[in-house]
Amino acid sequence: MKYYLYWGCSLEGTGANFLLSLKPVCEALGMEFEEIEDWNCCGASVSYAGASDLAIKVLNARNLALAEAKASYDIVAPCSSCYIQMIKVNHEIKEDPAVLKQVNECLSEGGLNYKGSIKVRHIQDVLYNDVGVDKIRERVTSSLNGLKIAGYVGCQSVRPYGEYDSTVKPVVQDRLLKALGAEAVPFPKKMLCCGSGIFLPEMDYCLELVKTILEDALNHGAKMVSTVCPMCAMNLEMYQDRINKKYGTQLDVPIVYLTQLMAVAFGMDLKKDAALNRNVIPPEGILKEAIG
Amino acid sequence: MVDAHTTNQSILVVGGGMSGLTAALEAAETGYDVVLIEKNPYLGGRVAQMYHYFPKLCPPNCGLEINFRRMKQNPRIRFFTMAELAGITGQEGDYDVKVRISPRYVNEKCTCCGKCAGVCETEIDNPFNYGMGKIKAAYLPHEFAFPMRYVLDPSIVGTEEGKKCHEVCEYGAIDLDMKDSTFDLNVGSIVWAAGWTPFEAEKIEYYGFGEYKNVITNVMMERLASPNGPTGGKILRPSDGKEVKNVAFIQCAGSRDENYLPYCSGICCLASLKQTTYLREQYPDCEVTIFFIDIRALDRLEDFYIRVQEDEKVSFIKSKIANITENEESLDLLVEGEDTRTGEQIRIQFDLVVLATGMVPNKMDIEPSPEVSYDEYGFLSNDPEKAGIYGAGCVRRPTDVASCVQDGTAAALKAIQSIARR
Amino acid sequence: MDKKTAVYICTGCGIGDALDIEKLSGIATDDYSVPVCRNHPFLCGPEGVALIKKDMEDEGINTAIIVACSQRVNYDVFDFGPDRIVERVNIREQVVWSHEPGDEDTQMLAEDNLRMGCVKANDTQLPEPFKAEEEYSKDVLVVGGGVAGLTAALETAKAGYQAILVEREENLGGFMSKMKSLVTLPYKELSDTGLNELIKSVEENPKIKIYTGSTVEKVVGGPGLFAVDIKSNGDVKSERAGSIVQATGWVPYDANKLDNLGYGKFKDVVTNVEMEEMAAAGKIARPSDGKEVKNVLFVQCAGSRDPEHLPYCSSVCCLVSLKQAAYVKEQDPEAVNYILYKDVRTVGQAEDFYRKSQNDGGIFIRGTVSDVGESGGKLYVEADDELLGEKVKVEELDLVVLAVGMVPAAKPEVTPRIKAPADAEGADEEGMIEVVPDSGFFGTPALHLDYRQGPELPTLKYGFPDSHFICFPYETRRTGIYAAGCVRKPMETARAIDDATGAAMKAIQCAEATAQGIAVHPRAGDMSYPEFAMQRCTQCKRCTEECPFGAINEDEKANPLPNQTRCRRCGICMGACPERIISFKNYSVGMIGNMLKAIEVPEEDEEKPRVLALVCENDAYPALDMAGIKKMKWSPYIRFVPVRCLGSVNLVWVADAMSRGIDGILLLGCRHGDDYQCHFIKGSELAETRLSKVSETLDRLALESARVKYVEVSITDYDKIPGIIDEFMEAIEEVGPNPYKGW
Amino acid sequence: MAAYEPSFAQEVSGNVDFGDEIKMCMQCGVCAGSCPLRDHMDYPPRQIFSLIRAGKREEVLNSQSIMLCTSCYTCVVKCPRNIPVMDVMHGLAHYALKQGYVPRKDTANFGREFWNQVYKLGRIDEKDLPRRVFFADGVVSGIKSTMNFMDVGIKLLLHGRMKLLPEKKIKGIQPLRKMLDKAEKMAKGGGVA
Repeated sequence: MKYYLYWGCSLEGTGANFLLSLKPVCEALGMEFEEIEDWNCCGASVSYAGASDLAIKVLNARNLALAEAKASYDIVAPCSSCYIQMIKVNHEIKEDPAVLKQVNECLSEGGLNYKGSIKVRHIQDVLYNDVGVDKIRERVTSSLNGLKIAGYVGCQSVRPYGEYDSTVKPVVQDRLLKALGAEAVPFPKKMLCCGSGIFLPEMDYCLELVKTILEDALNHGAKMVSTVCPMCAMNLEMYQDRINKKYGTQLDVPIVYLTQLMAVAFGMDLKKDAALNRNVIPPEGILKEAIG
Repeated sequence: MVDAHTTNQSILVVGGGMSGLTAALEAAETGYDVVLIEKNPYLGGRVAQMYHYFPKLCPPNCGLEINFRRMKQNPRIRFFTMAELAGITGQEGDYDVKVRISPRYVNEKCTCCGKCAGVCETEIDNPFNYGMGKIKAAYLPHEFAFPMRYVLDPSIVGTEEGKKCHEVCEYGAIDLDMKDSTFDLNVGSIVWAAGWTPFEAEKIEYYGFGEYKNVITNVMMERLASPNGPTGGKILRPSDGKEVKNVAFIQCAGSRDENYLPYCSGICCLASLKQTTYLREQYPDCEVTIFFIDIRALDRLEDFYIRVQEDEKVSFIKSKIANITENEESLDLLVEGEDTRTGEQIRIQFDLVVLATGMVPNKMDIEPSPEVSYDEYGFLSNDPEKAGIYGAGCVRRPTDVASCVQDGTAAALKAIQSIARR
Repeated sequence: MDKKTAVYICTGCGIGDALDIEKLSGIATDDYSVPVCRNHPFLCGPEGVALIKKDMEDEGINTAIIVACSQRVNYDVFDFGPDRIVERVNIREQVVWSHEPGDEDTQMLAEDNLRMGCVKANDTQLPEPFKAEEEYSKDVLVVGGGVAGLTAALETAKAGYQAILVEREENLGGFMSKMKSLVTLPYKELSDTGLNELIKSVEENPKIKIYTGSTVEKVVGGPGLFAVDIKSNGDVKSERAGSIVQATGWVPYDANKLDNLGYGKFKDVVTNVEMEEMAAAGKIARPSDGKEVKNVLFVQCAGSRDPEHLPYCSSVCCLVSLKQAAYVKEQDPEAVNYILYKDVRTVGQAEDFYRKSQNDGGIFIRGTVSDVGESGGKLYVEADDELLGEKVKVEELDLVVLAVGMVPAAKPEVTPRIKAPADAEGADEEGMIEVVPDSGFFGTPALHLDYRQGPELPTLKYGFPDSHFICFPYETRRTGIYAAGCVRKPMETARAIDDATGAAMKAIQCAEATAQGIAVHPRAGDMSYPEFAMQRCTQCKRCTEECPFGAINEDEKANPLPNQTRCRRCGICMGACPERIISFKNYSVGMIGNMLKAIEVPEEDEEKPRVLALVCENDAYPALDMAGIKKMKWSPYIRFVPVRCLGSVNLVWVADAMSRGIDGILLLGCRHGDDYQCHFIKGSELAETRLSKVSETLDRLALESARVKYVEVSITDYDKIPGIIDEFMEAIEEVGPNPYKGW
Repeated sequence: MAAYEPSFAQEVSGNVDFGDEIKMCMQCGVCAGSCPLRDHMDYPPRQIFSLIRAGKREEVLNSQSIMLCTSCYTCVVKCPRNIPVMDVMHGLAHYALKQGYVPRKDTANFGREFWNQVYKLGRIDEKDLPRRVFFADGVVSGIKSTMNFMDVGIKLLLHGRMKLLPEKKIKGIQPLRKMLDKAEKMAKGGGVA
């Protein structure tokens, strides 16, 4: 099972714990990765301020074209924003061939061309459909023993195309959590947006969203919240003290990446592989307790 | 074995609902031999499950009773229940048709004395009530069932239970050895009046049907209001049997939506207005809110719309509801959307939500498929180039009962023409 | 026929356990000296039926009284052919399933039912079909040559029947000949009207006789026997027809009444009809100066859905405006269409054309017009925009199109006045009176029926001669005459075509049934018909006035002139007649009277009251069966007698019953009023009115009017039946026993 | 009283990315009802569309809503007419900024800086970006905002979630810029400045 891994900008920084945990976990499950050489940023969700839709498409098409030129592997994008930006290009050129023509006209400026053959997959998609929960369950050596976790799916990992999971009531992440021995608590707000790309500039409004999400998780007995998106992780984790200040709450919920939990359940090194030390709100205690 | 001798001068009508019954009766009363097949164990189709018709608020059984009487006195019609179309070959004027009959396990000797139900303990989800409430596995589909004859659910055939039913019957009416059977017909023309299926509301995930007990569909509402329904006609919350105080109707639940049914289902507006009157009649204090995009009450039906608007406990909000969430304690439902006339956000708790789901036409699923054409939504289009098989009623367009009867009558003449041409 | 009667008592379904069968048979053999009386544990089973058949063969039994289940079931099992009388006595659903087994009152109930059955069988004659002297016609007269009329004629001919098509105008086509294009299934694009092909196939069809520039002057007779005078350029031709389809179409609502929308004030405010004509003529231009049209605004519901004008929705105007918006775009892709609407009503697949219209750039504004005006040679429209939440103004308009609605072509401008019947109130000094909206006088001449109850089809609210029934949209109050298309109700072309096809079906069917001498819906197949013993007639006119189907005419001396082929066999005339001169072979005042008399009335001291219930056999009777099937219980003192329609209840029965000591009489019939459910339209209503007049009779007998009561029961009211009965029994309890007992 | 003026609708449909999709809106309001930030919007999407239809240029291009989109795609998923509501909002925001309107200052700065960096490096420097955003309105407010976010920065730094070395340009930055320049020229309303 060989893939391109397109981790994008944040997984080298604020999302480091995602990438660090993802690599060993996926290797353990027999996945091989190749980097798209000289990849560029996907433009995330705020570039529209400075760029036209076409420019953003071209930006992503470049990555797709670079990949296509070398091999026909699927691209795995752990970051939801990267994922959505790339499949969007694929979807729109499928709907309207004229778009592909436009895009290629621009790519040709840099001597590139995209045929539209490369599939883009979300990490959840690959884990669920290519690897499968059974294989993951088999790999579990230290079960999370019913640890109550709220699986936060967020938006862009499934919406709008719902390629591998429901866009309204997704189940994949919960099933993966269960495979690790965790209990995925009911979590009605698992699809409420955290503010995503405009969190920083619109913090006043977005804190409220995060508060709603985290409180919903806690009300359903969650000990921690799992996620598969660096933006979600950032927004949910970094500002809890501000929310507490603003709303007089006592939020202190660890936000962990699904892959970190997998690393733990696979009995890997909590530091080196699970990168738990990189979480600002430490999940280590709870997890150790869970795996006993 | 079934005596179904027919000739290419006969007409086959598929579907024993309002459209099919009408087509069959009109043709027979004009002097043509008709064979009517119906997949349910009783005739009457979808309307038999309705409490009242709009706008007269009269019971469908009233008209059905007349139609059944017309059938009883007319030797030209023969009908088969639990029968489905299994194949068609040939062309206009000369079709060979295969009909499949599923076993009823009760023969014509049944006197409806009810002793079998008496000894039967197994209960099944009542199909007549869309699975709301249970019924004995030896059952009369409903008290107006025509033919008036019991049915045994296959689940008890070959069990002790089945034997008990067999033994208790004094009339030798229970035949546990019945098997699937088929028979052939030769007919000159065919009327396809297989009706419609309610749109699967669970597909609209953000409305939570199937997940939230107190979100129901409009067809379920008909059963809740019916005296022979699961609650004996009292409209109660499915979750806890509580009386309702505040009910929402959500129009276009699936219809007029390119994600589900791009077409308008035609009847849901009036259905909800009608069901509003059920509620208001039972509960003088019950508040009703109807969320709509456009209210489509054609011709004289506008009067009915006005009548409901005059009720100060009924409010109309122009909004396609965006989300429903269940309150995990009270099981009430939070309905969210935008009131497009004020621009304000709607966040209202209701104790019951009724989804006005639309109609999905029943297509002919037989191999090889006969020469008929459908539109992109699966409605049968009566293409003059392809005479011989004629759609009637909701297989052609989503529409109300009166139009179905008109259409069934028209289809009868088309079917007769196919024969007259030969 | 010479009757040989036998009684068969079924002891199955619990009957044998609940009743003393010996005693029961005694009633038949001793009291009514029926030669053969047998019982069988499973009468509807093969042996049971064989038993009966054997008697019929061996003993020549031709009248069988089946004492078992309700006549609603096993109808086929107990059918022994047309030349044998079968009388069903219900002792299952309405006796043993709904009363205490082994109780003497239950036994008495069963016995009374049997008594009535014996009497009924005895008084029943086998009906023979009605046969007129003249030969029957099966031709179909179609009035109106628009798309509905053309379709009706063509579909009739295609089925092998002759059609006579009468069109007022010189050319066929009706309103459609004014139309440029059509929007119809599958509602994706504009399509050709196809009118020319339709007209061509009608004109080329040898089975269709066409009269253009002609009108129907007079229609005499009834189904199968219609004699029609057709005024055709000057001279009058006569035709014979078996049935009639009225497809006289519609007229647009008079826009002159819409001056608030600027019609008549501004040249460039036009109706959708004028718009259609403009488009059909080839160019859409500003009427004021013939200049090009850049901006158009369509005002929806112009006069429709408006209590001041047409309260109803005209159904087609939304689609029509979207169609005309498409014309504008076709002519000039740069042009802008505004559609000012209340609700966009593009039902079914027509939603696709709404989408198309939006895709073409149509601007939809939900709101109502507050002003239409002119500035600088251009029109403007002010409106309250519901969704913008403010007043808005659309300026620079070249054309404002008023989507006016449909008025049935049969609707008159003024309510006609007629010579008032003798005892009518509200007549003016000339003895003229304004006619009730649903009488046949309502309507501008289209058929000129020579009917006592008026020259046209009765109409419903708003002047449409539509059916009131949901289950029976082709129900008509003038047997053999069916409305089709927009005269019936506003409908788009696709619907009008289906409707006309259906109407043709009904017309053919009526002609066929009439020729066989049998009734059409709802008593389809019934061969019996009313016979009048004229010598006893007092010319009271009740029958001619009360027949819901206008079947009975009158001569100048007010003698009734029955038209049997118009008759629907409800027996309402029979109920109306104070002289009891009207009767059917198998249904008569005398027969029911005798049945009542057969009921045994216990002495007062036995404290067993007796109540008679006359029940509508269409709805109330099945409801009673249901109550029985549900094993509900009610008083054993009540006796049910099914009647064809409560309208056939003759007051003399009340007198008869009362004078025999019956303590109370209950009438169970269908809902009447605006949402009436009576299958004979007026039957249940008439019954209640007559009953209100019964008090005189009671007073004459010095009895309390509380002894007689009318109750509305619908077929699904079975759960209410015991309550209704108990309540009435209590009331009777209060007034005490009928003093006439034992006389 | 608002005068309906089709020219703005035409302007939008001609120059705004996905702007021509607006005409399919039947004003059902499902978008407005689904938006996570709806309570903070002056005009939720459905109203924006009706304002455009009515020709209210100023209201629309000044509207806060068009820059309050969190890109969660909920409206896109639910729209019964399959209008990509989110993309329309982005398109409008982009167009508004180009026309010199600044609906939401911070988001505008953030978005612009984000794109500038993409254009400059081909990637995002997570340290550099906020700084640029903070200082977009001059030194004083810049320092304030920076202090304001010190805690976050420090936390990230301490937990090894801040790339220490400054982000370098990707190798193919020059051709990438060529592509993007071309795209801007070809883009809808590319002519409009």
